[in-house]
Amino acid sequence: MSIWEYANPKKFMQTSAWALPWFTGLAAITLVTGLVWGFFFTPEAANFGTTVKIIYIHVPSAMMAINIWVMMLVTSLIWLIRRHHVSALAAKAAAPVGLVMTLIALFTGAIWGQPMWGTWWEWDPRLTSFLILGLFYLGYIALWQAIDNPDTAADLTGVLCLVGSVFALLSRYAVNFWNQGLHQGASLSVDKQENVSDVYWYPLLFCIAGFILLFIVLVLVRTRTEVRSRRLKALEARERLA
Amino acid sequence: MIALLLRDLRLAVRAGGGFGLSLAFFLIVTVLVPFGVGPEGGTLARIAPGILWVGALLACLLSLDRIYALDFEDGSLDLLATAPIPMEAVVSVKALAHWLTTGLPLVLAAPVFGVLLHLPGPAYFWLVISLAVGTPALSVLGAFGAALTVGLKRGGLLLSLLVLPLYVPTLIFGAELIARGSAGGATATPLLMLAGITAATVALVPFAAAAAIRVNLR
Amino acid sequence: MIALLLRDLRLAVRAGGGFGLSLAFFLIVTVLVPFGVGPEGGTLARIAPGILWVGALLACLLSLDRIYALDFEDGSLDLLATAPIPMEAVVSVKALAHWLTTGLPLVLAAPVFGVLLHLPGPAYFWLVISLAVGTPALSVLGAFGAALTVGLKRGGLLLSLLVLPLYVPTLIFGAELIARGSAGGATATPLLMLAGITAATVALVPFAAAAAIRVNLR
Amino acid sequence: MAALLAIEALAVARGGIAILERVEFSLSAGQALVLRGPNGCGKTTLLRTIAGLQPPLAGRIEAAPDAIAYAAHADGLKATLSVSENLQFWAAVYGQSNRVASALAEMNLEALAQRAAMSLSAGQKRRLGLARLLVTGRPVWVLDEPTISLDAASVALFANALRAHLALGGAALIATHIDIGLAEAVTLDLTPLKARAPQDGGASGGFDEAFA
Amino acid sequence: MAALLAIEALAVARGGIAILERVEFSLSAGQALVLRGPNGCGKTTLLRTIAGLQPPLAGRIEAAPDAIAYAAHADGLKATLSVSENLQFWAAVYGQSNRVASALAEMNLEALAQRAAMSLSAGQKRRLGLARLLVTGRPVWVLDEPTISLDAASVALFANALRAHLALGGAALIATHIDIGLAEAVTLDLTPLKARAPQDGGASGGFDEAFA
Amino acid sequence: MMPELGKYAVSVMSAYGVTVVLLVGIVAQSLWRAARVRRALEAQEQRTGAHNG
Ligand code: HEM
Ligand SMILES: Nc1ncnc2c1ncn2[C@@H]1O[C@H](COP(=O)(O)OP(=O)(O)OP(=O)(O)O)[C@@H](O)[C@H]1O
Ligand SMILES: Nc1ncnc2c1ncn2[C@@H]1O[C@H](COP(=O)(O)OP(=O)(O)OP(=O)(O)O)[C@@H](O)[C@H]1O
Ligand SMILES: [Mg+2]
Ligand SMILES: [Mg+2]
Repeated sequence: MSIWEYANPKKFMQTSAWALPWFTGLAAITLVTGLVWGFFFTPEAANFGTTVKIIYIHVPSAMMAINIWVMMLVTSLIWLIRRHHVSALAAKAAAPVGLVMTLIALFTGAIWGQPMWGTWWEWDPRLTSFLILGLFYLGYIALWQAIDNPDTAADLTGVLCLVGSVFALLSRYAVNFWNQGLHQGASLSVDKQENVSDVYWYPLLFCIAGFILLFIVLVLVRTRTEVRSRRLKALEARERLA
Repeated sequence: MIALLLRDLRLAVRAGGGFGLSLAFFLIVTVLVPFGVGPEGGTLARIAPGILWVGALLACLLSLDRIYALDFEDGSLDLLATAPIPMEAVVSVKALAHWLTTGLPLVLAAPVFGVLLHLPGPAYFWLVISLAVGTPALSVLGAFGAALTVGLKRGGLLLSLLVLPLYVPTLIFGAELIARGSAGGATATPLLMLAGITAATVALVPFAAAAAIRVNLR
Repeated sequence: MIALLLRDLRLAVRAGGGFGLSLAFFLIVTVLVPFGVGPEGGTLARIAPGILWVGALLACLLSLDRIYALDFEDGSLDLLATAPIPMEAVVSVKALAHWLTTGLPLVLAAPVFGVLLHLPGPAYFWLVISLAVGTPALSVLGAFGAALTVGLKRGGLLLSLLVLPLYVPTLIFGAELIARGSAGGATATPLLMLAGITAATVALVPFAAAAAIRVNLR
Repeated sequence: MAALLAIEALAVARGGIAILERVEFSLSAGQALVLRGPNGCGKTTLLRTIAGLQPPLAGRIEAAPDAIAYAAHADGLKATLSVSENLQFWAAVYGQSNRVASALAEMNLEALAQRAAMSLSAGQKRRLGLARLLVTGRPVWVLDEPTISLDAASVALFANALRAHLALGGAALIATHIDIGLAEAVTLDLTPLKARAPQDGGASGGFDEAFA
Repeated sequence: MAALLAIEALAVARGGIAILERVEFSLSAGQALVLRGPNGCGKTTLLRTIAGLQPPLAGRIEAAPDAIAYAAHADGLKATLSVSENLQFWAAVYGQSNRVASALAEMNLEALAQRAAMSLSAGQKRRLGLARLLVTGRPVWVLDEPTISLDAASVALFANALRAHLALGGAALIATHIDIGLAEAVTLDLTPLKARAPQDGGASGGFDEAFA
Repeated sequence: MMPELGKYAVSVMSAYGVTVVLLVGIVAQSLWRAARVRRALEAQEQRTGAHNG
């Protein structure tokens, strides 16, 4: 009995079928609580005005965009090292969700930038590195779609994810070096001094949890789809051969 | 390995201009930009380093799909994979051949194109330095992207999409090096970073590329 | 002929993104330029129209070799040449399909990319107009260049070289139209010239392209 | 009965060099002619010239306009389209969309109609290529090695389709190395028609003024 | 005498599906084994696996490192290089540059040595592809349909080269549909080795955990 | 009930609007594809008589 048992497609399908309703319910509750709380029951901020409400979607989506890539890196490594198919398929399933999160962070940031900085877009390091992250997502998804053989696609996208991660970090550094920028520092630090006040902080926590749970639900659903489509492919190929 | 390098260079020459065509493309980009942007010297001089780097990068990019495609189509890649040369060496040699036919001519010809864009005087030195140090990384990263897409029908545009984000750090440090150099600023950091990226990619990326090719040949 | 158009569009979609990939390339070019040129809004706004046009042109260029290459390789082009459709119609339909999968998405997406380059407000309207009027000429001229190089091994770079000079007038008038339009100047001349070039190429170039294909099939 | 296709004193060239000359034959309705000859003797070149893909060096090719359906080595299939989509496209081009179903049936492709062409075996691909002929509705079939990679059953299927085509007043010109199982076909050996050097009275390749 | 190549309980897969299983044989010096089977039965897949281009699904392949020379369908010739340049390249890769002249002679390519590979006929190209084997200096030849597009004389030439190779202590594994004129070769029919479905006890294609 | 958003109403509302559109889009796409693949797999299992999974 080890954790790797869940990498077995059959076991995974059973467990995820059981877990999915729970996660769905939990995700709906936290997300709705957080967003409603944030949108309706928070005051204006001195420096941001009512635009501060954007933070409840901007920050969680930005965090998820990064975290999903990290999750894809981990699952890709598991595939490359231990050859568990579900792991590779989970990475495949997560990528479009990550792309959507990146897009949400970009759009909400751009919409926020217009009143705050007077411009939709600024070549700020954090913004720029998000654009590059979006490109990595696009390339990763396009590579999956371009290759017919699923195992080949899993291997190649895994290698791309690995190399891409290194270069995403490198770009982050390069972009910092190239432009100083306007964007907020990390105010979610443990350092109480820099932290946002509690009025904004608690609903934000709910939103972050909601986005995480939403991501889990989506990845489970999509991974289940990928497992099924993989099985469908195998059955079709076997029928062709027979 | 030397045999492979010589063969690749000979093929590039016989195919009618490994050297010529990438230079011509570089030339055309540097010619088009003034048409698009307008002819004022001031603006052009301001953007010249960046445009020259972007042009070099695109010229490099467009020739990437030749790295393995022909060898894959006619079966040479299968035979090379079973030959007593490690795939890592094959990849490195092919990246080197690509650099010799694409990057090196660009490095040598860049000052001429700089004139077309009114590049200011002190920038020429740094233009050549930054291209010379940076373009090998472009070739190696391109060889990696080409390895990922070898055997895909019309992988060309996909290849661009995969490779371009990998080119970003090289591009930033390359253009920054020229900008700082010609403004008399401190050049140590961008130069070190550029050299570091090139050294690290040349040392490590061939392993990833070789793995990708082996997977694609399966 | 409608059957041919539908088939080409369907193939572009099935091949995994006739639309997506050219847009992605356009995006990448507009992203790279600030990396090369530097992040200041003023300079970027100044060069934005030109860069957007050059980017559209390159995105168009890179997808040209798909116009006939696949049909040539699998023998469809031979069969189309003996089918009861004149080759001129085949060329026109293929150019149209190329425009629908490459030019049209660029026209629609260009304003978004304009934001990235700090394009000034009034310029958006003229950006869309100039691309909408100008890109059909790019597709038709590209179809001509592709017809000249069909069947050549690795014609890609050669194709770029042949086609780019043909693109220069379109590029000049297109960028000029945006520049004048956003500066509030007289836009009649560049707009008329652009429309004239497009009308003339669409009407005449297919004959040259069809002749080139017939020669290449011999 | 008037000939559907008449070839007179034809000479064909490849790469600027004459390959075959003095080719003469005519095909009337119901006739099939099989071309034979060693590899490289010029069969493909001759068929492409007759199909109008390249100009003849000398001589005349007489056929009604739009009479010829040509099938080359390559089948012109699109890997990502399904079998029936591939066939429907060609049927639409030739304005014969109503024949698709019967062509699929005749070539035993019905079970595969929804499969993408890339997942077909070589023989199935070839069958689809031949089904294309049935939706052209043209009288003269010009076929370059139609039966390669077909198994015996499929060759018989093809021979039947060919016989039906001939019975309906069609004609066929076929280059092949393999027996196509059509006893009534006439055979023409191209070996003696090899082009002679110009100084021996052969046709010139178009650049022979320099050889005077 | 120790076997040059030993295959044990080998299963091979293509596109994630097992195609052949329970393949067992061994080759000692001087032996030639001919693989037969209908189109698509998995000959090419088996040979590529043995050559090390793809991993086996199950079972073992035992051979000395660097013992195998593989010749595929495609010859890997460069159209713009001449015949001798093509051959010299491969000889240099295998460190056997001194053998080029004798390989050219053995495959009757001496007259063509300066011609560009693109101007060769299909049969001549194939001869050049086989000459490549002679400059590898490796004991085990793994050949995929080596005699296609060769005429009778060239097949005999190839058979002689093969006999010489066996006499010098080499071995050969050959997939072919055509008779290669080597009476002493042993034949292995692959038809009974077709992989069964996993539920019937066949090898799994690598994604069968879900198929319980 | 609607909070007073003042001069930033357009920004805030469009930010939420874009987010909702994108999230609903990815959720709908996931569910749609899940249903399609499940149906295709069931049809295939019916045809080949393979079961489980
Ligand atoms: C397209 C533009 C933008 C992008 C891509 C972007 C991206 C990010 C990222 C990656 C984070 C970090 C989330 C984390 O802590 O992990 C973040 C946080 C944040 N952003 Fe943005 N941002 C953009 C525009 C803006 C604008 C215009 C504003 C407001 C003027 C803004 C305000 C904030 C704030 C207040 C945080 C929270 C900081 C913290 O507590 O860590 N962002 N954004
Ligand atoms: N591009 C070319 N330039 C010069 N000669 C060529 C070219 N293409 C083919 N040839 C030569 O023309 C001759 C005729 O070729 P063709 O394809 O017509 O032969 P074929 O009879 O169809 O042969 P096969 O039986 O192999 O199909 C061959 O000897 C070939 O070498
Ligand atoms: N990429 C692929 N994905 C799935 N199946 C494939 C793929 N490539 C080949 N196959 C199938 O694998 C089987 C074995 O192919 P293989 O090439 O090994 O056959 P072969 O015995 O060499 O045939 P031939 O005699 O025609 O050379 C074929 O039935 C083929 O349809
Ligand atoms: Mg032929
Ligand atoms: Mg085979």
